[in-house]
Amino acid sequence: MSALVRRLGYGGTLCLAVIVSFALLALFAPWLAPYPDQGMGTPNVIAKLKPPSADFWLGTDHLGRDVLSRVIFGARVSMSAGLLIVAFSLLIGLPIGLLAGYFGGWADEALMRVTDVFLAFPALLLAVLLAAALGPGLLNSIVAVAVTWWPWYARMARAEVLVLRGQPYVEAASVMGVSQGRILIRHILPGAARPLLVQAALDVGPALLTASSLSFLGLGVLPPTADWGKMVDEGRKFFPDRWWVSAAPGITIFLLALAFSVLGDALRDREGGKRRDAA
Amino acid sequence: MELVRYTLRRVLLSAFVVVGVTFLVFVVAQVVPSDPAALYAGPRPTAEQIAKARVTLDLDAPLPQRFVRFATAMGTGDFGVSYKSRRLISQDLAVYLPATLELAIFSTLLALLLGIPTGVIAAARRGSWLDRMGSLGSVLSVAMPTFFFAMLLQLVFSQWLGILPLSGRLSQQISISDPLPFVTGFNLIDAVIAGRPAVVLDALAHLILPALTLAAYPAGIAMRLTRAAMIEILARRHIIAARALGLSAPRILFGHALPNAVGPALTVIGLSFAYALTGAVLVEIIFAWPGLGRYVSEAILSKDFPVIAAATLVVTLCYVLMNLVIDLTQIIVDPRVALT
Amino acid sequence: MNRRDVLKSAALSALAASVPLAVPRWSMALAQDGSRIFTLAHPAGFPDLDPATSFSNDGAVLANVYEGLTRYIPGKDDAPATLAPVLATGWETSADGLTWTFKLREGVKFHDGADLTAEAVKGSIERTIRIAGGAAFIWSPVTAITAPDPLTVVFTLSSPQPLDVIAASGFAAWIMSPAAFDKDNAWFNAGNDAGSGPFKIERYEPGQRAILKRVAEYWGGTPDGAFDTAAFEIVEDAVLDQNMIEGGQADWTYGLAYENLDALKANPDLSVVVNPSFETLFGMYNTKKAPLDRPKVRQALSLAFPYDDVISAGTSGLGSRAKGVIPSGLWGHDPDAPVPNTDLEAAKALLAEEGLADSNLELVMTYATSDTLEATAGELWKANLAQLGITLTLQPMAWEAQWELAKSDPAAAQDIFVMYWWPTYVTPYDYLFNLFHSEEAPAYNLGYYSNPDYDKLIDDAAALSGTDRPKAEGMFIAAQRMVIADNAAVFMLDKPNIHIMRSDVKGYQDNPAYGHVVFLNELSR
Amino acid sequence: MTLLEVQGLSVTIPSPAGPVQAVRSVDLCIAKGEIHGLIGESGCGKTMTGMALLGLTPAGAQVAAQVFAFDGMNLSTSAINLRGRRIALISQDPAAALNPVLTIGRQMDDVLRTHSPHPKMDRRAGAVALLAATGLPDADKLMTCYPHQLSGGMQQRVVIAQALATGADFLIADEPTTALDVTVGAQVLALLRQLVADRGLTVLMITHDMDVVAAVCDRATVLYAGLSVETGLASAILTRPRHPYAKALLAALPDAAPHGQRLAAIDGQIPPSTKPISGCAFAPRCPAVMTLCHTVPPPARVQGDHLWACHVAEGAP
Repeated sequence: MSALVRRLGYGGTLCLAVIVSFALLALFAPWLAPYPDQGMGTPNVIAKLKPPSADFWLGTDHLGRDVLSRVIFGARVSMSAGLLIVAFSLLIGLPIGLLAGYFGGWADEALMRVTDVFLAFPALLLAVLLAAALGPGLLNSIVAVAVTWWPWYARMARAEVLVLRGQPYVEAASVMGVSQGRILIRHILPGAARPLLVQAALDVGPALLTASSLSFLGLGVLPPTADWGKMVDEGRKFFPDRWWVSAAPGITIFLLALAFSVLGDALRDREGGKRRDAA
Repeated sequence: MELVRYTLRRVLLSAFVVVGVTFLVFVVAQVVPSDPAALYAGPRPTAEQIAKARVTLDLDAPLPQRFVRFATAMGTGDFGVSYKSRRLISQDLAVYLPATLELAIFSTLLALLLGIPTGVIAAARRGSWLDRMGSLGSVLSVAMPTFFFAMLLQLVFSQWLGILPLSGRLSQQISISDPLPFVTGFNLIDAVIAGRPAVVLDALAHLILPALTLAAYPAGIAMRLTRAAMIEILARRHIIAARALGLSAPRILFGHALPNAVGPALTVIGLSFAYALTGAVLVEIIFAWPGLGRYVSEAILSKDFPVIAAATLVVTLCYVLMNLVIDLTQIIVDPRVALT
Repeated sequence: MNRRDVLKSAALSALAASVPLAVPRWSMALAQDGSRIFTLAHPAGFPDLDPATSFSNDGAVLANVYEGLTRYIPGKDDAPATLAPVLATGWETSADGLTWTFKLREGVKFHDGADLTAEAVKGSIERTIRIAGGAAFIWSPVTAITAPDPLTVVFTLSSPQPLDVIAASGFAAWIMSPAAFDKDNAWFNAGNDAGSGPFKIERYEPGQRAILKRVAEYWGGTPDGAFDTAAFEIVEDAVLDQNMIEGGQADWTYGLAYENLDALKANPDLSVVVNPSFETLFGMYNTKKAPLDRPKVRQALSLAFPYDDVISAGTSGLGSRAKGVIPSGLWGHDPDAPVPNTDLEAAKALLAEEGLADSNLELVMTYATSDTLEATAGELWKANLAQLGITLTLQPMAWEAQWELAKSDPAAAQDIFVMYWWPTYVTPYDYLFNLFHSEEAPAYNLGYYSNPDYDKLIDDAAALSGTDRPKAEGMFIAAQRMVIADNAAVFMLDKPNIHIMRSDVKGYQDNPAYGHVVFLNELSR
Repeated sequence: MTLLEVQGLSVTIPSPAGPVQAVRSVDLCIAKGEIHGLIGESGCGKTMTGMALLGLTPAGAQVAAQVFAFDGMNLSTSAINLRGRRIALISQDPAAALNPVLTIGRQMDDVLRTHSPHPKMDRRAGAVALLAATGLPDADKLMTCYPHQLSGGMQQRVVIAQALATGADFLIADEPTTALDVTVGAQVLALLRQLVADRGLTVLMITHDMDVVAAVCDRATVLYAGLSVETGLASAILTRPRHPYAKALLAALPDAAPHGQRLAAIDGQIPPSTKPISGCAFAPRCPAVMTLCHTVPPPARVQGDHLWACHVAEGAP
């Protein structure tokens, strides 16, 4: 624990704790939510739009569902959206960056020009466009955001490879006749993947912010799945008179994004990474 | 020579990017699970109306042929008509684009105005309470979801305090009874041209909340970047030299150190502008701002492809142009860039 | 002092030091300064202002700028529905119902100064038929139009149809000045008009606003305190519409969240007008795809639908039970229709009977994105079905996409297609034909229901509706009961027509036949 | 006439590892019109001594001195006033000392306007004249150039011109030739020499290069580990150094060695600046060390105007 504090500082450790608690909430939502069935979407019309009380700590929404339970179940969507966006982006970006950086030449030129095209779009706009084309649904919105994110990782992977390719041990392996594929996987991939993984961990916060924006626009999860962005949108109609419907999920997104951001800063001070803009 | 070559390369790359973007938009449009002919034919169309629309829109031509036609039309600025409203898209863009640009430019200015001075002061007074407050604000602004921030601003400034309007670009008194003649589409400029100071103020008041929503995030980033850059610059030898020459503290800070921070500042302008263009989709809906963001999000809901394509292309073009201008400005401000 | 006021004053006192006391109120009311401007916070834009092709919310503008030959006045309490004369002062039909003669009003002038003549009526309708866009199909029975004298128009039909009702349609039945016959769609959508109505379009900013000005030479009467100007402010966000009406920036709006209506009702400055609408919400079962090709399974689903809960949760109790597809207020409505009530036990029994108890059925329901009433209905139904071991997947889609899916291959299409229907013109045939008549390539019969007996019954009823309306009505009701017996669809509810306006506005009458149209000439302050 | 007199100057800088004694005790006595060399290895505190004179020590640094006088004024209270008025700096690397994004003209003007209320046109003429005075050709054209367009030697002349523009009569030249190649360095030194002669300037020449000392300095002070260990006529130090450290410096410099070679060829290392010194600072490296040297601070020895601090009376062989 004290080692952690030394590495991350108090703020960073607190943020890590927040993130871990949200992860636990997401994982154990059915056991932790006071009304798991409502968290999963079962309406409870007789109790609709009730203010916070002993029964419903954060009040209820327009279908009478416990907002706290919805927020807890929403953590599943937001957490997995954040993680999957980053994972998909890595899955596309890392190989492309590796190939471009390792083989260079026209392959590099071609792949980098493709990333130029993707980076030329304002990111959220392309994501909205794709999400609309693919239709609503969590997976679709995740794919839509990932498509706009991978070029960053491709660029970063390429830059890492360019450095690693010149390392003596890589050149030695090449001279000794080790096959190119083997060099790429054995010698270059591990070195290039490390900084990318750190960056990816930092990007989970911005990723879930972007995903919640799509969800707010109605391009995210299908009802009745709980999602924070969507809950804010639904509650907007009742805001501010029945503020709890929007405020609870809104503040939750903010807190989690804040935790990722501060933790990111703490990590960055050590590892050196770049900040990513989100919407 | 390097300058010319650098400029040429940048322009060529931008041109390539525009072609790529056009292609990508076209491809995405093919994925849209909707029949454009049915949309074009209007609400509750009959089968004959749809068949007629297919012919009018030439939807049965082979794909490559359609792409070429699409690209040439876009290239000549002929965006066609909206499937939904059947209005000329270029006419709509003429109204909506200035509205979005006005918001984007204003929010960029606001972001710079908020972010850069706080960053400079924070760097000059490292560790002071001003520095800490600035850093805290920047962390908070980066984590705030745009749409929720917009709601909070509306709540506080419009619904509680009543000092700023909730939505729209101009008060109804003006837009209904005494409209502003359309010259540039930028209300601030048009109001100045029309010589109506009250309208300038009204337009400004309407700009503040949406622009602030969009400016929060880039202002936070601007503050961080400026602070980091200034801390590095202030430790440079030429700053010590300037102090040794007896120059006053403000002159050193703003006259000597800040010009060196133009690089990061330009980065912030680009980032902020891009963020405003992107965030327009969210903010224009919440503030009923009649701009491209609202236009495109409505088009997306109704799968109005020509509008989506035109708006996406125009926004992306603005973005690409802005980046080009920033890169070229970078060389003018700091000629060493072109050499690297 | 409610909670919002408490918060407000707390925030105000907190900021008292920094905020000047003379706070300019941005909610400064246009409506309250005694102005003659009527402002509508209009939640929908106007896609097409061409009177020949308009088939959408544009009616809100067109109905004040243009006039038709007749207008439908809905039945109220015991008074039956009637047709009011507008540009026509009287009309008659031949005994076979194939010839209709309309006498025109004298002294009516179009906004461009032209006189209303029989040629103008003939030319307008012929233009509409020629362009064949929007709702032009309402004139499909018409084979010829003649103008024997300047104030008489004669229509010849191919089959007997109630042309007086068709002429009252809110779409495609507008009469325009001869000067506009050769104008194209773009001319109208630039904000030009050629009508004879009490208002003319002064300024049109697409997607933002339409400003209408009163026409001084209008033939009809005008109440004292009538409005000179009407401003349609297009604000597509219900949250902002509500703010506008509460803040006094708008005099009229609709489409607000049902849950907020109680608060609005409590506001003395506002009145909330609730009427039945002609809009009805239903889900069509895919009768061509297992397991919903079996009527008993469909019946079980209908029995599982939480009718009352949807009305109370979805419309705050303001909607009403649907008695089949024909809504109340419209002739052909069947108040005693044998529609099912929510009964989960009976549903369970039926499913068991069909061998589908605990079968883990999975069904897909499609509905329009961002329609919260449809979403609410879906979510409540889903919860009930879950108790029967049925998983209902709710799939919100853009209307065009939903429609496209449904029109493709029924075997691959959705299981339940949820939509609203409202009539193009007020006849039960419009509902019953479009939604349930057998079709090779269905346009709106998206449950693919097919029943030759039903087809014949409504076709015959339609032929009689111009000449013997009571008999036709009986046949329509019988046909509707067939659909109910076959459980072709679940009739969820009749949507209420709710309009919110400033309480100092007088003379408002809701007319469900014309959607959310406000007849501005009837209003005053 | 003595222009600068410093006795027992110390500069202590706080750091995470404890306070750093950058300057322990430096004595300086510089007469008007003289070029005074300040000689030492890197890390011996020469630059920090210069910064202390300018009042530009890092934030938090503590500067103390028994005597700290410039032209009769107390420097510890008036350094900020004198900086850029009477005292100016010519810094080590001219490329870094000039602002890369401002033109030469702008940078000259900034200095001039700070020090004189002249109108802009006059200031411009003044700037051109000063640049010309430093031997820059085409001074007028240079005004619109950016630093990176100039050679190192030209940049250093601009820096000197800036220093002149302040009107200062005391220049602190911090290794002004290190970043330049030999011939250019020699020209810059010649220029300084000439300016001193023409304008009656006084210069503190911070250097590690004995050739520079030989070329321009009238007198010199040798620093070791933040202590001044020997001071006297430059020629005397060069030909007959008294302190063992000064001797070692000269001995380590083979006659054939290229110019500008660094003074690192002495065995051992400077004592860490975080630790206090007991006895003589040079004791651990001194070839003539005695037991006494490790515990007792060396006494000051005087021979004419030549001063040094050593336990050995005539210095070691």
